[in-house]
Amino acid sequence: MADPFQWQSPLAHLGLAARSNREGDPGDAGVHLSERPARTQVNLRGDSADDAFNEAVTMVLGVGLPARPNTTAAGEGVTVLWLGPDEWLVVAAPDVDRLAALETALAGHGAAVTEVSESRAVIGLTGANAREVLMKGCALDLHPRAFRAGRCAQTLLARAGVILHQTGNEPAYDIYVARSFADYLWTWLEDAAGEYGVRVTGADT
Amino acid sequence: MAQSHRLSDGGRIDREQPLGFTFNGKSYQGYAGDTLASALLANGVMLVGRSFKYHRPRGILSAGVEETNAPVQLETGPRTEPNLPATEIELYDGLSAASVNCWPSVEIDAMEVNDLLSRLMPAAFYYKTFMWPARFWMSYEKAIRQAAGLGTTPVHRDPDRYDKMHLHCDVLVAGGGPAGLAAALAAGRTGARVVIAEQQAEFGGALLGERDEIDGAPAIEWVAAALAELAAMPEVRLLPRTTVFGYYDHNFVALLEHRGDTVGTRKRLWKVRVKQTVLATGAIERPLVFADNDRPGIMLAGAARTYANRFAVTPGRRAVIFTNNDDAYRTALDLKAAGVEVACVVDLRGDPDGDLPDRADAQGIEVLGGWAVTAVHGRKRVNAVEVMALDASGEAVDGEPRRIDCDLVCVSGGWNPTLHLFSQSGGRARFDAARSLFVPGDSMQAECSVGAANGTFGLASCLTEGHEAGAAAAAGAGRRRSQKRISVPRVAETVEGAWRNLWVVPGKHPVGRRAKHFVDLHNDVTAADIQLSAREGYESVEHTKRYTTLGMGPDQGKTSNIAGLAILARERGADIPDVGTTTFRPPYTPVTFGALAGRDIGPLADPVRRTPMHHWHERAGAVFEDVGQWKRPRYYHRPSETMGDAVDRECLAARNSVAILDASTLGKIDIQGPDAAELLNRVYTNAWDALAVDRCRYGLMLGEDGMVMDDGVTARLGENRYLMTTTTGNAARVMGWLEEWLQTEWPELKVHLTSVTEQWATVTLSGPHARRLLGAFTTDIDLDAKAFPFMSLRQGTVAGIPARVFRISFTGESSFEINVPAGYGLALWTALMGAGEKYGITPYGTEAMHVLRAEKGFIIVGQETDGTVTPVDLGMDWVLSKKKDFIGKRSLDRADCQRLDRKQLVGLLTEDPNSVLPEGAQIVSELRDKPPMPMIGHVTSSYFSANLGRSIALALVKDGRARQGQTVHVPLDDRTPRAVIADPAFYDPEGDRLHG
Amino acid sequence: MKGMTRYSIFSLVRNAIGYHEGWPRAWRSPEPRETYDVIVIGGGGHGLATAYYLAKEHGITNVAVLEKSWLGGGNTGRNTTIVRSNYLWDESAALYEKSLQLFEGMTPDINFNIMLSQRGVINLAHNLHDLRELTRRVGAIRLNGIDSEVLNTQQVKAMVPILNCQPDARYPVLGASLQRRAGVARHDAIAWGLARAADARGVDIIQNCEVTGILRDGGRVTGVETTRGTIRAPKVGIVVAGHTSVLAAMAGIRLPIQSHPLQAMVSEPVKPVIDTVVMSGAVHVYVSQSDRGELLLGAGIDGFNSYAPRGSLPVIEQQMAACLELFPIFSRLRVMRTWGGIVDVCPDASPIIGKTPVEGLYINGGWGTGGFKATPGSGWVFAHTMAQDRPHPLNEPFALERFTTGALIDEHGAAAVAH
Amino acid sequence: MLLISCPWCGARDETEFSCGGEAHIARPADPNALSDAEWADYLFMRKNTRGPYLERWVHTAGCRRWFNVARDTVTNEITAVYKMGAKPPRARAKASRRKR
Ligand SMILES: Cc1cc2nc3c(=O)[nH]c(=O)nc-3n(C[C@H](O)[C@H](O)[C@H](O)COP(=O)(O)OP(=O)(O)OC[C@H]3O[C@@H](n4cnc5c(N)ncnc54)[C@H](O)[C@@H]3O)c2cc1C
Ligand SMILES: NC(=O)c1ccc[n+]([C@@H]2O[C@H](COP(=O)([O-])OP(=O)(O)OC[C@H]3O[C@@H](n4cnc5c(N)ncnc54)[C@H](O)[C@@H]3O)[C@@H](O)[C@H]2O)c1
Ligand SMILES: Cc1cc2nc3c(=O)[nH]c(=O)nc-3n(C[C@H](O)[C@H](O)[C@H](O)COP(=O)(O)O)c2cc1C
Ligand SMILES: [Zn+2]
Repeated sequence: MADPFQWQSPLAHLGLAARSNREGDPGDAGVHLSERPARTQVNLRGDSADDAFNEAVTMVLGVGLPARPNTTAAGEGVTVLWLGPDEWLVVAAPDVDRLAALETALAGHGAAVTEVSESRAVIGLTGANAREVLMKGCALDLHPRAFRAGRCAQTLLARAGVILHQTGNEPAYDIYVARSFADYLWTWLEDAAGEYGVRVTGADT
Repeated sequence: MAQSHRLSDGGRIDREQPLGFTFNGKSYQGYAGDTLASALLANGVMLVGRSFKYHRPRGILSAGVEETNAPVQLETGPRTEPNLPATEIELYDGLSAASVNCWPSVEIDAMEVNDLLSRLMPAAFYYKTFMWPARFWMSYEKAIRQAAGLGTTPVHRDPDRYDKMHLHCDVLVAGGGPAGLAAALAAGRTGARVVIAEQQAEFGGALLGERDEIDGAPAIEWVAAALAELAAMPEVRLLPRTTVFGYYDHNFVALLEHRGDTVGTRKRLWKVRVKQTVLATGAIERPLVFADNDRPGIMLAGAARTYANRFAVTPGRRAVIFTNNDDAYRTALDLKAAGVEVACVVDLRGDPDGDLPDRADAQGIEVLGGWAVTAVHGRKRVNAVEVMALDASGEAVDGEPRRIDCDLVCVSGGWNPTLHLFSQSGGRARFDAARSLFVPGDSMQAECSVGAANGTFGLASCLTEGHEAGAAAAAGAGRRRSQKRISVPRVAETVEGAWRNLWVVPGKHPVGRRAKHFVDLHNDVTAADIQLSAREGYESVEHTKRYTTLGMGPDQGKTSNIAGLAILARERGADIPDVGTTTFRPPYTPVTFGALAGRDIGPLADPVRRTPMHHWHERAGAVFEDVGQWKRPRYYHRPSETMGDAVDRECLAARNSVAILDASTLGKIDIQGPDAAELLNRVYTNAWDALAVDRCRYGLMLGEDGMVMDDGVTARLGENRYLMTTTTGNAARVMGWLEEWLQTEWPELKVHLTSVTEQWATVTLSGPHARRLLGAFTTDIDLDAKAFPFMSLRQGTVAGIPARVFRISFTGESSFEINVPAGYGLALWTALMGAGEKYGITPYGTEAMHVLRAEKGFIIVGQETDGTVTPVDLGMDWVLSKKKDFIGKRSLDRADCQRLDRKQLVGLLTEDPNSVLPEGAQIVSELRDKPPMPMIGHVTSSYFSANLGRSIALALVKDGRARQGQTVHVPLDDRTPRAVIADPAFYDPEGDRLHG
Repeated sequence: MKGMTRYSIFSLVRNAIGYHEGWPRAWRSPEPRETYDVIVIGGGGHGLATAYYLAKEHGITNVAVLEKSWLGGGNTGRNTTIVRSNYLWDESAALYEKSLQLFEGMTPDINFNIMLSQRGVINLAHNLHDLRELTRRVGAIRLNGIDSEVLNTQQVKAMVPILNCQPDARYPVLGASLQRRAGVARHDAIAWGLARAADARGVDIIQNCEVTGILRDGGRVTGVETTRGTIRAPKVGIVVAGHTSVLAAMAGIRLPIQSHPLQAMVSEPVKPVIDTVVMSGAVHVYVSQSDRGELLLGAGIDGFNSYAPRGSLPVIEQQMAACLELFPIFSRLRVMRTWGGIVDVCPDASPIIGKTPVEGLYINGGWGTGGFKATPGSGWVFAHTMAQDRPHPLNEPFALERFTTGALIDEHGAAAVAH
Repeated sequence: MLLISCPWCGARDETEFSCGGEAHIARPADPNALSDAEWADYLFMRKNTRGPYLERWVHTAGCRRWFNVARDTVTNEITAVYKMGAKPPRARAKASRRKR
């Protein structure tokens, strides 16, 4: 493996860790932003109607694929996000290398397992005004009656394609965005959150 | 400072908070709660503007958004804003405003000569004049342009910020008057998500300016209670200072909130997806059309009492009320109560007999029933009116005129429901002939109109209607009806008589003679103009509008449209509904550009995409080029170098030592499944069955029209797995294209696609030292040319990083494309840069890349092609499979694609080796001394090649391949270089270096 | 044009004395007759120009123009009025140049001030690709004998000082093309002036007369069915812009046309801030200032087929953002009105003008987002085509057959919209 | 602005989708068997109906799936959304309620 110090997160150039230390106390900032730590992201495609496929996946991940659109399924150290009728994103901590296992288990199931861990930055957005910030750039109905913890959606945020995953009802969100858009989207989020007060928080695992 | 026209008590202004302001350079004082208009009136300032065309003096007409006469230039400097109606500007301390469209001042305006010349300027006169001599038109036009326009544009960048928010709700209530508040309450009580938007600073609507009572107390107390209840509901959002300005398809409604915040957001655009809309937008009072009805001091009756009741301002000392309805009697009563002398009520109706005239009578106010105002005296301010009795027909006046001194004329021609939003929603207005007004017809979307907006003018009925609509809307949005009994507040209903509609008030002279009868005050459109347009055949209401400009000003005809079309109907001898209305379009009131753009400006104007190595490039002096949304280094600038020097240096390095390119932006698609090769067979022109694992192949993709769409190298990663690369600009398009075919046409193919463009950072090493440099970083990949031949790939590690290395080349040099997980891109890049120092490693940009590939005669899609070029045109027949079908194949058989004289790709060598042709330059075979000259093609790529020591170019030339060796001409502005048509492969045509 | 009262400063003064009560109708409002020599369907600029030139150039005056609503109310009445002839391909350049030349002589020709304002049209280049395309275009235009020039950034800045020419702008101005003879013309004046001139030559302009069917007899057209009855003619021309497919379908003809909404908007009137017309096809900004002071802005098309002459808000938001990037000082100005028109877009962004498989039936459509500038030229060649039953050399390449042979005239260039 | 119900993701704003034009135009099985005119018909000719229209859309910013939509091109009213490969819903007997 390469020297881990060489690896750079998509937003490494912004020096967020330093900022998060400097900014200290959360105070009354309405919005907390962070770059979420590296995760293994695996794009999974396959036939959800195929029991064997489902079983194989459940076997490896310890959790079944979410069949309902815009939902997620969480297992031990792994979360699966629904992306489409035959497409999911498997997210896990980087040390859990289930990629190979998935590949092996799904061979012959007409599935496609593709590692995309480096494709997207994940931005954590929490705080009392987190929802308002999203409302500035996202046309989804994010009201708790319509979108809650455990829901996810592929949508547009400020003209960038994102996967929005609500992780908590505080509310808290993980925003997956293509790596090349990460700098832009971060800038946009900070700008949008400006009126509520922004604090950059450390990447908590 | 004295506010000469301010009442000592009452009103909704805060006398504890005096605010200083200036208007036209003079200082005044008003109070918190004032608008600029009310503050000016409080100071006795009535003359505020000059009209658009004739520059006639104009005073404040209204107390709301329908204002036509009082656009002002607010502030100066970067925050200046033209054309804001004084009635819409909330007063603040230090405000400064000025009249527009007058010079040198609003008091003395040089352009007032236009009024004297107005006989020569009827509607649309410009279409009939300024035609001779024809070439003078542009000079005439220059003068016209200088005269036109109202305020001035700021000369600075806007210092303020704007933003946008999306919102979803069960019920949107537009308008916060009694009807709207009642609707919001009823809906809110069900727990529905309710938004209520009110364009004014305060909720309450008409009630703010009236002396109505609800439940036996001042109506305003009911408003306060309603607001308190709404504010306590967690799912209700109250948006004051927010105008609902656009009603779009599928119940999408746009709101503009004025926050006025100079630090945060000045304006916010709300984009609301609504389940049920309640339109409670009220009604706008109609003025009356009579002789010289535009004089300062003539004001809408409702506005006059709003000024008195809400702002504690008397807009005049001695008033005449001129009306066709009972409502204006409220003005008479309220003004009298405020201490204004009411000279008389001039009522077009012979025998006014409702409750209100009775009350006026009881107050001792003189009522002239069946009379009309026939003349207005006083140019910059009314000082008297002449009134005459109407004859029995109502078509003429007779008898002796009576002169009544006054400085205020309060006019009312009835009320028009504010149908704009209803109309925008697709609804068609229905004409209520009995009352001569347009009311909402059938709903086309999930909306309903209530209160005055629905033609319901009694307060009690407004409240009932509001309540019912609010509850129904919540139910329609899926909320259960509230258990609580809704008690509709009690209001004593006043009996009001019918209106008498005389669309043009008869006077001493026929319309169009002597006096002017204004219909549209904004655009100076008179009744005579409308008659003229009908006379000349511009009789469709849409023609009349455009011929006279009726309703085309910033107010969009809020006070003029109905009178205009009634006059037109009369002129045509048609009924009003047969004439029809013009179309209401968004926005309801003007919307600031900045708010529509929101924060999508400056650094956020359009997302910028950056590669993992972007910041390295920046530090290394890269000059970037935009490719789609990507920023790509075009070349790396060094002090004292020109761009040409830099590109030469980069090109030489690639051929003589080693050069390094960030190719991360290329599109990459992971293709998996047993039918992957079949998919490739169908979308690429060549055959893919025989490609071995770990081998790569170039592919060309056509549109179904046979034209080149994209190209790139695809590698076979495994038995059922391929990696396709696309051009940078087409990455998303190609991915979409493949998905489209798979999903819509070939669902039977077992293939899955995943975009991995962003997963990999791509570093290309090119040049004779590339292998040695890379060799230092990898132990598990045998880089030997035999072990790792051209057009193959290896997976292993580079610098300890898991990598895919491709031996492909766009430069024509021995070259390695190293793909590593994006997070390692920068690490790999810096490692290679460090170790490459001893070879003089040189980063190169897109410009050098373009030169290098042009030396080889390789095409760039989008540069050598433009959507009209086939593979045959490019001389790439070798890539067309004869055996199989592929997308676009059939189109190549069409007659035009078979033409022999199609443009073909060729090389061009200028006679002067130092002369670089401009890219895009046109080529002729025969030079004439002046155009027209038939063109045979154009230069697609052109560079100075440092490696060849001369310029080279690629071109598309008619029948080009047959012209090899011919000399052609490239006529430019200042010179006409000659060039010889050559083979496009200029450098190493055998490709030895590639394989080496 | 015997029957027509001439407009001039003298007639204006004369009529002023009579309180303007003596002006005659600009055109008659005749009842439709049973038969005509030629029926032109569509009372937009192109239809009226066709009728006018049929009468003027070919002596065919027994002509009816059938308009379903009010004349000039289609796209003629809702476009951003940009006229220019700086087209890439020879075929287009020739046609649009013919049109521009006709425009240049039109005011005296029809005795109606069409306010042709040759204030120059600037097309911006924001990236290297744009720049290359621009050079190609300008070169082609010039070699076709049409005026056009390339401007560098400084020259653009000098002509349009309010344009954001900062090198770090999101849409940097790397250069531009300029056609000085190009500019704007008053849309309504063109429709009305042509209507008046055609009427004076005997053409019947029949408004509120919708064509609901096309009558044929054995592959020949014989007339039309309308909301005001059957009207017969051996020659019928379809000139209905956004509705081209609808009318063609009535005669069983399929077309390669898609109808899309296209939006435009005006600001409140302000004192002059911009003299030239500025276009950026890449980001869909088309700006000019009218003689009344309003800024007139065009947007991009809505991305789906529609016959609803209104558009979506996002198109305008995007347009505005790009507009402010180019013209930051417009931020505090206000939009007064937005509207849409239905444009008929061909796959190659070029029109279809010529004969159809039905004898005696002719078609003139597919002008998409850019046919206003072609109004007189289009009418001129179409009148020729209908009168002679064969295309004029100028419109020969624009035949429907090109979609079969593949000889498209692809004018897309960088932009999907070509005002 | 349209609100389009993706058969999978549910109702989303128009901005998340791209329109792919007229639906149910199948690629000819054997293009070579067609005359140039027939090929042109497949390539370019479209109904472009005024009124009820069947068209294809793709949820570009969402699940990236293609599907069919029945929409009235005058009112923009969407009467049906159905998956790729499914048969179009039977034409509504009653014409669209909303006439503009
Ligand atoms: C917002 C916008 C901006 C534009 N900007 C420009 C620009 O800057 N420059 C430029 O050159 N072009 C521009 N265009 C394009 C230009 O407006 C059109 O190409 C041109 O006006 C078409 O003219 P026309 O006479 O063919 O069509 P229209 O003026 O639309 O006339 C067609 C007429 O046919 C009538 N009709 C339809 N069906 C029937 C029927 N069944 N029976 C009878 N009559 C019928 C219609 O009512 C209509 O009046 C723009 C278009 C729009 C919408
Ligand atoms: N007797 C008469 O002749 C007569 C005539 C008209 C009105 N009235 C009285 O007026 C009142 C009518 O009550 P109502 O609630 O229907 O109307 P209203 O006029 O009281 O309230 C309408 C409100 O909507 C706001 N509004 C309008 N358009 C808007 C938009 N696009 N966006 C946001 N806000 C907008 C206005 O600012 C206003 O506050 C009653 O008191 C009625 O008696 C009487
Ligand atoms: C060149 C041009 C300039 C226009 N200027 C104005 C204007 O100053 N004021 C206005 O209200 N509308 C203006 N319009 C828009 C028209 O009012 C109208 O919206 C347009 O002709 C479309 O018609 P419709 O809205 O009735 O469907 C203008 C339109 C065009 C084409
Ligand atoms: Zn979806």
